[in-house]
Amino acid sequence: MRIRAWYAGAIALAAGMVAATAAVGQDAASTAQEIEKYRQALQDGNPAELWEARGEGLWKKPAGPKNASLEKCDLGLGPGVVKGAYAQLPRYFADVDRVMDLETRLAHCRVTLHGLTPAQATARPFGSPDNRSDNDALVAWVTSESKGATMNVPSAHAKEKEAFALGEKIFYFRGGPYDFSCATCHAADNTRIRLQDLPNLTKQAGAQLAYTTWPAYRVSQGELRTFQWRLNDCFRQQRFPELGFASDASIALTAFLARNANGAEFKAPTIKR
Amino acid sequence: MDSGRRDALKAGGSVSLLTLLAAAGWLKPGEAGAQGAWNKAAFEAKSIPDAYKAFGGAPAQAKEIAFVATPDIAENGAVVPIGVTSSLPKTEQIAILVEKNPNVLAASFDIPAGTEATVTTRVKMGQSSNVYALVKADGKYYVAQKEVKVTLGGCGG
Amino acid sequence: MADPMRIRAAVDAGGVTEVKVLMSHEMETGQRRDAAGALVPAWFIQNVTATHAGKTVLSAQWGPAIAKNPFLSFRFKGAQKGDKVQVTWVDNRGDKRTDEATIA
Amino acid sequence: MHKTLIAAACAAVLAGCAGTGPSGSASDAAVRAKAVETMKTSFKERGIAKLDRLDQDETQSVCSQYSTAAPPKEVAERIEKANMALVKPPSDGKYLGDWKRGEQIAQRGTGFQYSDTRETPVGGNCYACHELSKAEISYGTIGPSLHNFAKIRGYGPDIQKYAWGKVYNAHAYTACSFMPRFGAQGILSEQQLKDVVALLMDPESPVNK
Repeated sequence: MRIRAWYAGAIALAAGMVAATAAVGQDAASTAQEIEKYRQALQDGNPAELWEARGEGLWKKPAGPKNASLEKCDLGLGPGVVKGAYAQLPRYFADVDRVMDLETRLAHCRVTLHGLTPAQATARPFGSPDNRSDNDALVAWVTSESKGATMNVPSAHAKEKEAFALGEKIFYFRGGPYDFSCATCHAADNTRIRLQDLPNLTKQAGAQLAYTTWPAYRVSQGELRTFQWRLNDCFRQQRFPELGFASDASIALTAFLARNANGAEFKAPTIKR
Repeated sequence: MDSGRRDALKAGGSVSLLTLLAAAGWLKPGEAGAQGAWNKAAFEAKSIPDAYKAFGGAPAQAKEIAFVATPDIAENGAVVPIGVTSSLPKTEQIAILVEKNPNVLAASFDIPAGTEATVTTRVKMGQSSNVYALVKADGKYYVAQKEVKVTLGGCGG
Repeated sequence: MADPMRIRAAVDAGGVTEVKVLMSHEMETGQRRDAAGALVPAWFIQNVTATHAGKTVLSAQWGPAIAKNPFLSFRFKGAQKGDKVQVTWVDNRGDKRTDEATIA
Repeated sequence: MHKTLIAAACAAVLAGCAGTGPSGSASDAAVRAKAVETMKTSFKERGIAKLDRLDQDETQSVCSQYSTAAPPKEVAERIEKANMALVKPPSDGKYLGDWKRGEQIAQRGTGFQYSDTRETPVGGNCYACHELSKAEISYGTIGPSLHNFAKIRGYGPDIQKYAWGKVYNAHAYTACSFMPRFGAQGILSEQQLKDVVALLMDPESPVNK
């Protein structure tokens, strides 16, 4: 008798749990649906365009001590070729014997063409409401010129291979007081942090989804945020020290993630939360 | 709804309405759309009833007012898309109010003849709240509302 | 001076022109504190007017609760492809900006 | 005997123990060493985040090698044992604090970032990865749902102790867990740990409703 009562209770409990689980599934699904509606509603007008327009102006306007424009800057496809260039970065540049990502190359061109010092060219990598960044605007414009291009980051050169290999190790490096690595959040399928889906950057599909949608206008900040900013802010939240702008680790990690996205259509600048 | 509409009519018919509206700079014939007309009293209202007062009384609920492209859940309160469309004849004004914002009125639009009674913009919301679409049609006020939840996102720091 | 707006306007087969406007503006609420703890003064667009052929097709009064880098879309009748739509905003500091777009 | 040998071999893991994992080759260790070196020249100290945060302890170093794969059993057991030794019970023996404060800690995501100061309140940010109370729809799924944590497992002292240990040092139970070691790394104070355990264990907590 007692045993039977226990069974009945257990069955009731189990049934309750199944019902609860189903309800959780439904809640989660409708939340995801509503979030998707929110994202859709934002697609109509993307303030990133304001940055793209300013960046195009900065690219074409003579500036700096040499009073030259950036129109002769070689982003990897030849001097002045912007169309599609971002889809093939980072890459090896023979003139500096080094792998460079877009930001590093832009800084290089601002030194060689504008005549800025390296410190000046990298002084303001990310903008804030009180202090706009020319880098943000230039990156917005250059990346927008790769919209629709297929990601095709080269890996023929030994230094390109090395950057990729180092980037992979940096991705899995656990450290800091919280023991976090990039992989803590970005190496599993179908997970999310709070309500934000976390792309699995170790797989092609996830890397494609993530890499091809940066830069993005972040509505939470009212700023255009570049992929470099995304890396920086991830490390801040990993409780690491600050990732140096245009540093070797930054280039290597970018190379790893960009190449994982090969084959996908580049879609940025986008608009995100 | 009918009794609500009668209330609105009563309120709308009171003498104080015109005085209030004039003081608020809300209605100045011939000045609709002129630069500089800004309804200070309404924009300073701290509650929905106060905002209604600044507009001239409680509006009636109207099914003819709909939210379009307005999500139930916003991933971030800094930018919440709000679209309002009215099928009330002679819609001349659409205002968007957020109940739990420090100042509830976010925007008001004058709709001249020839312009569709539909506008879309983006507002800030400090927290989850009811959002009101206040419409003036043929001289009377109507309203519809919906709840928009604002969620916390990302890594939280 | 403020950055230019991005205005897109297109007329459909039914003769309705849809206008989409992005404006570059901080839309500071006046409630935020800076790093030193001082209130950042409110700074926001108060009035927006759109005109076509000298006629106002939309006018708006905004408060600081409109999101930063504002977006606005609306629809009006009576314009044709190739016509111009002009948009002007004025903020609470008196700064002003007017831009126009050709209807596609 | 056999176990001792493996343990000895893996004590050398820090120095690049070869053959212990899927990526345990000597050349792989060299790339890893180069990556660490590159990071140390690429990162800059900022605010409270100094460069010593890139100095890995043994758990971090070993877990980095296995990327997302679980470490081999022997390595896992060793990490779990070493981390279990770091779990300190509450000084007064009481595991449960105030679940209401625990909920606030679970919601808060700040602390230890270079954008924070030493005065910034430190949170546990539990909701970033776990479902807890049903009222909070914005929760993550990196970790399992903890809704009904004690309702399912029981409210007894053994479960209280387990919850304490998990929050204190997750690696004591699951080697190379993604969860921060909130007690062992000094992220949360003893009182905060109790409050979080109360959030999980208190029958009145929304977690168990």
